[in-house]
Parts: sequence; structure tokens; C-alpha cells
Amino acid sequence: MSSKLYPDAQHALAGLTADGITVMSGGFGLCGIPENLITALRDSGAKNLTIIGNNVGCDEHGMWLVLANNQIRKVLASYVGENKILESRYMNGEIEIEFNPQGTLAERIRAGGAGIPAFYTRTGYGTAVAEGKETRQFNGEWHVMETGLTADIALVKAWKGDAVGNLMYRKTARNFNPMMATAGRVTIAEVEELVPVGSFDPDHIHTPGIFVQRLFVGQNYTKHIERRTTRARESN
Amino acid sequence: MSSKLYPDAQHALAGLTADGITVMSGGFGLCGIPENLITALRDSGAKNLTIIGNNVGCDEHGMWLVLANNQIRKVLASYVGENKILESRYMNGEIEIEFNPQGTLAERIRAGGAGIPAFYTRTGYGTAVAEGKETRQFNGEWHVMETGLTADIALVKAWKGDAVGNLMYRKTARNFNPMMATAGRVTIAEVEELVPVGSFDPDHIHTPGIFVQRLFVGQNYTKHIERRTTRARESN
Amino acid sequence: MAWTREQMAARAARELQEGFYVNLGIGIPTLVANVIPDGMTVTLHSENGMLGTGPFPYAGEEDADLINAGKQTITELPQTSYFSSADSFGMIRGGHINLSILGGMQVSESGDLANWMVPGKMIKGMGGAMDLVAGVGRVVVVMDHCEKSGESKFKASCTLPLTGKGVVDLLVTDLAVFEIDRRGGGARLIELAEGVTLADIEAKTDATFENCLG
Amino acid sequence: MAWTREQMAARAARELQEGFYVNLGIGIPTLVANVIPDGMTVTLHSENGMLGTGPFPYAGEEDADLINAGKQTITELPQTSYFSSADSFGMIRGGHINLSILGGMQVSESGDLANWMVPGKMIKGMGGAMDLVAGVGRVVVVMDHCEKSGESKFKASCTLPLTGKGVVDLLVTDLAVFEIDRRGGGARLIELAEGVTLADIEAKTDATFENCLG
Repeated sequence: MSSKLYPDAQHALAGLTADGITVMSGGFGLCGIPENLITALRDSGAKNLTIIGNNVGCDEHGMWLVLANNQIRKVLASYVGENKILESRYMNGEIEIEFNPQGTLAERIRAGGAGIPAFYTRTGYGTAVAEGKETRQFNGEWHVMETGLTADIALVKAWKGDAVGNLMYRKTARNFNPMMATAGRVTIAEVEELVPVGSFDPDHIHTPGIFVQRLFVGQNYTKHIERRTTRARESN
Repeated sequence: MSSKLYPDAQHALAGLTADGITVMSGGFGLCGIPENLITALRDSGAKNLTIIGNNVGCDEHGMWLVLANNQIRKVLASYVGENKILESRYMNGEIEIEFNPQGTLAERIRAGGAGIPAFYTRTGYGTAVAEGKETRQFNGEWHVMETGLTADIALVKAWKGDAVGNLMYRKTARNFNPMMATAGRVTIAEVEELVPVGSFDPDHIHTPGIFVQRLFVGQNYTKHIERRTTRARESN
Repeated sequence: MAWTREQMAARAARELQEGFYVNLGIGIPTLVANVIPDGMTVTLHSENGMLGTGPFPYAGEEDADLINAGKQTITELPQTSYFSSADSFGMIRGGHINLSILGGMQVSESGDLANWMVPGKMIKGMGGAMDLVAGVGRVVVVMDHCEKSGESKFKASCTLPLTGKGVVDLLVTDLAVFEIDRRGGGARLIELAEGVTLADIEAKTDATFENCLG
Repeated sequence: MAWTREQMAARAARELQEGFYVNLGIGIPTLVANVIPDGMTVTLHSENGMLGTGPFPYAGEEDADLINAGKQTITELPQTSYFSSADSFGMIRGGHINLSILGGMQVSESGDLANWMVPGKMIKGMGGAMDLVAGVGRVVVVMDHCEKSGESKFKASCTLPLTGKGVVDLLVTDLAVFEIDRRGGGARLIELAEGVTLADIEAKTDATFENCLG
């Protein structure tokens, strides 16, 4: 049997990176990002990348590593704060950012993976987001046409996975990962734990293995927390 | 706290049925159909219903009960075989059937629930399904515009549910139920088992409670099997 | 003379109803979570993929896989469910969230909202705000009535790029509360903060509004 | 003189490749599951919401919640996953299924397929067939070469209402195998069933085809 299992991120990315490709990368902020794959993407040195993701890391973390290594030409994201290099490059015109409303971005990726080339949404009507896009009334309300997104490779972070590529995510680390898994021409998943095939309850699987072409167990997760908020313990 | 819990199907449907309403009903064939709600819908006597479902029951079972009681005016479905009353009424022009490709039907319901008024699909291009619909090229391929579907009430069958409306389905009984849960102006779910709030692993929930307005524990499930296929046990 | 942030949050909290599913934006709207009336069941939605957000964790119990849309560490509740971003915005866009309370830079008398960018300054992005205002059934904006410069933020028409056109139903400022008709029926002044007079509002408001004070 | 149903299924099975995700239609295509080459991993998709369909259950172990798209009771395998109909057709429409093998009433030389209705007869519906032929990367149709009346089912153009236009890549009949270019490049005869001659095919085929027999 051909195996989807790879020993590490570098091997899992081998042969897939090249200058100018489009890369989807899961995560919301630094939550649920494919840390190992991002590092391997940086180490690949591939240039002029288009990155599709809700964010582009934040200072010193996540996709910032690839950005700081001058590998990114264009970004599709909904929010890029807390990222000084990106700010300065964007203001200097060195990098292109296409801002997408977060739900539109999520739906565009879901559509791309599901073979839907375009759909209509109320989101963004009457705003800069609708400029240059077709608008149209349905049920008396104006809508904007948005198109599906796919990528040359999709980098996905899951909690547990098995050798056929079935994945489960954990808590809010799920976010954009499931849709991106469907929208990569090649989808590479890193997991915290590899479980034996058959150990998942098949009703619990979030991403069926059909969407995952390569899989490996990630290492040394830092899981940096952007805003550590806590409450005081009630005294007895 | 306002409760979503009702004692049975009749109480859960109370006040929601009326002549001429549109009803979504989950299931694929007789698998995963809301048996209790279908019986209660029949007993309500509401007429001129539009039924949205993959099928309309089969002889003596499922939505056939409502059909046989002369309550249905129009059907949106992908397959209506094994249903003699429907056949004869359709051939006699007594009932209208809008045939939808199964995936288009599923996506239209998903779109309706997700606030997408229309989307494009390759499915059906160049066929009778595309007649009267807008067609359009994306990426050099012809597509058909399909619209989102919602319903006055959505009748959903789940395996387990809790008092806030969180649902889990079982095996292939999931099918159309999750999308329909999102697309009913009022969604009523019947479950085989009510579990305490907090007993679901929140990563395993298929339908978050936000989509469910009313819930009850169903009784006397027949779960009729349409095609009982088995294999011989290997001799030792 | 004017409401505090906490008082603005408390006024916004009066829009909550039993059983509501609510999305709270960053800033003052976050404070609404602290003033949900006792005995009222309100489920908080976080657009990064969670229904039923709980309080901040105890120190030492933070979970990097469990954050809200403001990227703060939070906790789950017994009723919590997790889902993907696509499903999360399906809830928003599909009209399943009853109420969205969010901050604003400018609101117009026709219900336009600007809260995501200032030309010439770094654009951080709109995040989920455009989806929320376009999809949620009722949108409440909480913001200061005026800029520090004294310029009214409640305007005849927004001068900043819009987040949504005709999307605001209620505006709570530190001075007053306005109902806005998204369908072009205009704005109505319905409440004043303690010690604020109609003359104050008239002096500090660029928008046209009907006086509907009790 | 002509292939049996089993032989047609075996020929269709030669289109399988290691690691493929495959959807099998009702009828002869179902038989393909019995002739998957030993040692080859092929995952069967059932469009009602399952990847990794297993064999029929032992008598007494049928589960009404576990059926395939033909509504037959089946079993699950260690790698099985379940999902909704929307997700299932997302797999199909999104091009994630490698191969669809399905039956046909008529196929045209340009790859049109008709297999869902006959005017004047009861229309049962297209089920998932239109989605499969529109979405799956490679579509193989398995059908008898002729009607019982002797009329060719492989035609210059279909006379029955279409399931899809320009969607068939390979046609396996009981007499021969044809490759079809969806992009208008025409049909090519590539194999004959044992004992069948080119003259037989020419006599029994309405479609124009290029003879590419080895």
C-alpha cells in the first residue's frame, strides 16, 4: 500500500514547494497553526509565495517566519495586526494584501474544496470589499459574488490523525484547518498524535482521509499564546 | 430558563403546522428519518405541503404516510422510486415534483442555512436540470446557478441530543439531517436518547444547539430496512 | 455627565433576551459578558469556532487550543460546542446569531458602520466584523459619542470606509442611545445618559435624529 | 461471444489504481467491489455519507443506520468515516473522488451520458448521478452495447434526456471498450470482448469511433 506517512515536515513538503506557489495555512492567530510545516516552508526557501490564511502570524511567530525570510509576495487574510514586518512592507508596497472578511474567506475556501466556483453573500456589500465584484439582488437584498479558493498546497494542523489521513482537531484549534484540508491540490497534515487506523470512532472524524495526501507527527510545539488572560482563584 | 424540551412529537409540532408551509425532512431512503415527527405531521392534517427531502418515503413508510393522507402538493427530491402512490399522482399531475441532483439538493439546503442565496455548480449543466436557470462559465467550464433553500420547519432525526439542542447522528443516518437543522426557520429534532448537558465531548457535536429550537425523545422506532443484504458466515 | 465603559456595557446588556445567542466584539462589548442578568440564559458565540464561551481560566490552566476571537485564553462550559470557521460564519451569515454587539469608529444616521480602517494608517483588516454586521439579526454598536477632538462619531454619513451599509439597529454612546431604522427610516434618540441634556446631544451630534425621549 | 456482467465488472476494475477513492453505482458497477486486485488499497465512497464501505453484514447483524447509496445494509471498516450529504457531495463536486463507475442507458461519442429518465415512463429521479459525472475526475460507464431490440446504446448523440454533457471517459460494454475524449476529440475503440470482431462492433454501433485496437 502507498503510504501517506512521512517522517517529518521537511520530508512531507519535499517536492511540493516552488517559487510562486499558493499556500493555504490553517490557524486563527497562533491557535491551530501548522508550526512544523511553517518552519519547513521557511527552510525550503521558496519565494514569491501567495499565502492564504486568516492571519500571517504575529511578531516572531507562525507565518511571520516565512514573511521575515522574504518569501511572501501576496497575502489573502482577514486580519494582519500584531505583525510589524508585514505592516512596514505593506505600507511600503513591498507586499500585496487582499483583505477578505473572515467569513467570506472561510466560505471561499470551503467552496474551493467543494467544487463551487462562486457564491453570493451579503457580507461586504457597499464596502471596499465589493469593489470590482459583481453585485446582485436576491430576495430584495444586495449581495456580492465571491469566488472559490484553492491552493497548490494546504498546510493543516490537527490534534490526532491516522495513517489513512483521518483527522480530529481540538477545541478552537480547528478553525480554518478543515476547509483548507479540502482545498489543497496537495494537503499536508501535521498531527500531535498518530493513532492506529480503527481507533477513531468513525462518527467523530472531522476530516476524512480522502482530503489528506501526506501526514506526519509534529514535534516541539510551542503553542505560543498571544493574549494570556486569566481570572483570580476564588478564595475559600 | 426557556426550555427546548418537549414531551413528544405532537407537542413539539404544536403551533408550527399550517396549510401550505414548506417542510424539510431528513433522511436518505428510510435511514435517519424523523419517524415520530412524520407521524405527527400526518396527524396534524396540514394540507398543500411542500416537502423538501432526498426521498418521499417508500410504500407504507416514512413521508409516504403524509403523502397517502393527501397532504402534499409539491416535492423537492433527488429520487422518488419505490413509492407507488407518488408515481401515480405524479403521472396524473396531482403532485408537482422538482427533481434536484442529490448533491445540488444537499448544497442548496446547506446554502440556505448558511445565508448563501445562490451558488454555481457544474452539476446538471446541459441537462433538463439547468433549464430556466442561469448558466455561466468559470475557469473555462460551464456552471449552473442554484439557489439556497430554507423551510418553515425542519424535521430532523438525531441519535443523541441534550437539552440545549446539541446533536449527534449515528453512521449513515446523518445524511441530510445536519444541513436541514440549519435551514429551518424552526428546527425540531427527535432523538433516540437524551443525554445530560455536558456529557458530549464538545469536539464531537455534529449540530450545535443554536440550530435546534425544539427537541424530544422519539419512541417506537421501526427503522425499516429497504434492502436487507447479508453475506454468509464463513464456515470454520 | 457621561456613561462609563461599564455603564455603556450595562446599557447594551439590556438588549439581551432569554435564550439569545450573542456575539460580543472586542473592547467595551466584551464587558457585556460580565453583566448578563442573573437567571438569564445567554450563549456567547466566538467566531473562531465556539458556542458557549466560558470565563478566563485560572492562572496555570490556560489552554493554547482554547481562545476566543480576541485571541484571549478562555474556558468551555457544559453546553460548549466547537466547529470550523466555515460553520461558524454559516451561523452568522445564516441569521442564527440573535445579537451582535460591537465597537465602532463611526455610525451614520442610516445605519452605516465604519470600524475597520482609517485611510493612511495601517490596515489591520476587518476580521469577522463585516460578516457579523451583514448576517446577524440585530446589531448594536457601542462607541464614544465623539472623537477626542470633539468631532461627532454619529454622522450624517460616514467619512471612513464602511464595514457595512445599513446594518446598525441600535447605537449606544457614552451620552445617549439611538434606534436606527436600517430601511431608511432614520434615527431616533431614545435615551440620555444621566446628566446629559438634549441640548448636549444636539450640540455634539452630526447625524439628524428624531427626538423620541419618553 | 460477449462479456458477462462479471467480466464487464472485471474490465472496469482494471481502471482502479492504488490509493484510489472510488464511487460505484448500482447494478454491474457494484460487482467491481468483488474484483479489486489483491493487495491494492481502494477506498469505496458511498454518497449518502460514508468513506470506506465494507461488505454486507452477517445475517442478524444488519444495522438500519448503516446503508449504502443503493439502500443496502453494509458494514464499516477500520478506516471508515461518516459525514453529511453536503460534505459527501463536496468530495464529489470538489474532484476528490478519483473514479466513478456507473451504469448507463445511452452514451454518445462526445461523452454525453443518459441514465436517469425515459420520457413517458415514471421518472424516479437522478439521485447522485448528475453530481458524480459532473464532479469526479474520471468517469467509467458500464452498460450493454445494445438494447434488447438490438438498437445501439452507444450513439452519435443521446436521444434520452442527459445526465451529463461531455462527462464519460471510458465506456465498457459487453462487446468492447471505448475511450472518449470529453473535450470533443471523439471516441476510440481500444478493446474487443473475446470472440467479438471489429465487424460486429461496426454493425452494432451508432457512434462514430476511431479503431485503435492494438
